[in-house]
Amino acid sequence: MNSINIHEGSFDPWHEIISFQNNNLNGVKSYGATASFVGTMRDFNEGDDVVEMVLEHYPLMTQKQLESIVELSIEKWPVQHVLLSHRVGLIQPSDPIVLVVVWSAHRAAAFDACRHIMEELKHKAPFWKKESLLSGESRWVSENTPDTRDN
Amino acid sequence: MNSINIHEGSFDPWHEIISFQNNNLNGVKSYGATASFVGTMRDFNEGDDVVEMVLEHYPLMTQKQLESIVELSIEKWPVQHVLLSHRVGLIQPSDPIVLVVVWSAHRAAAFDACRHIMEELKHKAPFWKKESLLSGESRWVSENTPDTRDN
Amino acid sequence: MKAVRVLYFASLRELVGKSEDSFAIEVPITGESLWCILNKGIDLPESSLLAINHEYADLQTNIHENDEVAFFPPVTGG
Amino acid sequence: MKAVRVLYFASLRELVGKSEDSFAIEVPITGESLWCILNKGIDLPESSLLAINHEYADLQTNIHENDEVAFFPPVTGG
Repeated sequence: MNSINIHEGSFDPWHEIISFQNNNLNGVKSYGATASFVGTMRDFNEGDDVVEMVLEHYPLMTQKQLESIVELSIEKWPVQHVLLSHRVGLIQPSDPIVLVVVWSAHRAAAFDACRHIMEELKHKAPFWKKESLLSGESRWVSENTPDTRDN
Repeated sequence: MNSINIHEGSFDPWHEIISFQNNNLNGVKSYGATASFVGTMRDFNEGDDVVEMVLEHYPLMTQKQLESIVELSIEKWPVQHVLLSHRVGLIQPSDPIVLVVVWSAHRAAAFDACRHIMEELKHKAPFWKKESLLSGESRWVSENTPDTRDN
Repeated sequence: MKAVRVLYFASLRELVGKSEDSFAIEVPITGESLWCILNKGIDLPESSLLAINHEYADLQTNIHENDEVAFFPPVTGG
Repeated sequence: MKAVRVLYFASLRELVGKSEDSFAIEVPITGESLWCILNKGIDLPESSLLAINHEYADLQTNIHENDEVAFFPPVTGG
């Protein structure tokens, strides 16, 4: 059971996990590992104070890319469930931007798949951030950091 | 701000994260990444059906080891906060056993430290599991799986 | 002349001053040629990406009738 | 003769049939010798671990007055 969501307004990642588990994993006793990642907006980036941000995306392609990323990760690791949510629109510091959760029998698959999905999303899903700085300027974030995995 | 907790009864990892954030990270805008891991009791292990489990530990040493694991991970990675909780006592399938959460500015440190803490805990913290099988037998889990990280 | 829909996102949308072109053109045509015809005098920035029907494509890939084409800068989500 | 406290956990606790020994002994003494004296006729299982004052220690490490010593099997938490 996978769930991919785009949120136009603010969302609470922890309540989203609780809802997902209540709706889909109630009484399920087969998963031993849940790895999650939440990306949150900071009030600084590349040395500058950031006051807000607009997250633009390409809806049909976003959906297709995210589905493909999740599908491929399920082929690669013995994953039982994936929950993936991403915020778009006007975002304030401390707002959650992205949530990736993976349920699996064992911890290695959960950790690996969660990080893999996050890196793939960062480098393939068509989202773009435009930051408004404290200085009054605004700028497009030019590039995501390289893949952070060792391999 | 770090928090290390031993729970004698059941605990909800997601509500524990929500409480930690409400109490300690309200209005904090410096973290961009939260990586978490939840270990949950399965109803099977090594090919057998498991009906319940007792988790024994060595309280003073547990506390000392967990503190040391968290301290060393903070020295190794630029981590802002760590929340670590572990269940002891009588445990049923689908009960959460362990929670590790790491807050950091960037995702690499959050992912790396979360997984590192989890592996260190698995191999150093003095906890022992005794499983009761559907067959009526009971047995001590003999050993944790090897470190699952690549390096 | 066949119908092709072209979308622009983020900094490329701002660069060309429009979010969409929708019109008829001789196909097949490469992504690179399509940009040149639609945005005369504006160089496609070097790191730009192309998607055809929501899949990444090379700038030399041919575009066909009814394709949805998108030009955009490196992605920065997550 | 000095006071030493010895704890046993999990399968080792079941093996020796007690969770604790607390008594006076000649120190220093290694963990290995301590086990032999306290549990005559019961071999310490090969993968067993020793902690002295809540830190892992080698079986050859010397134990001193007022130390808290613990014998236990490989840990299986998390």
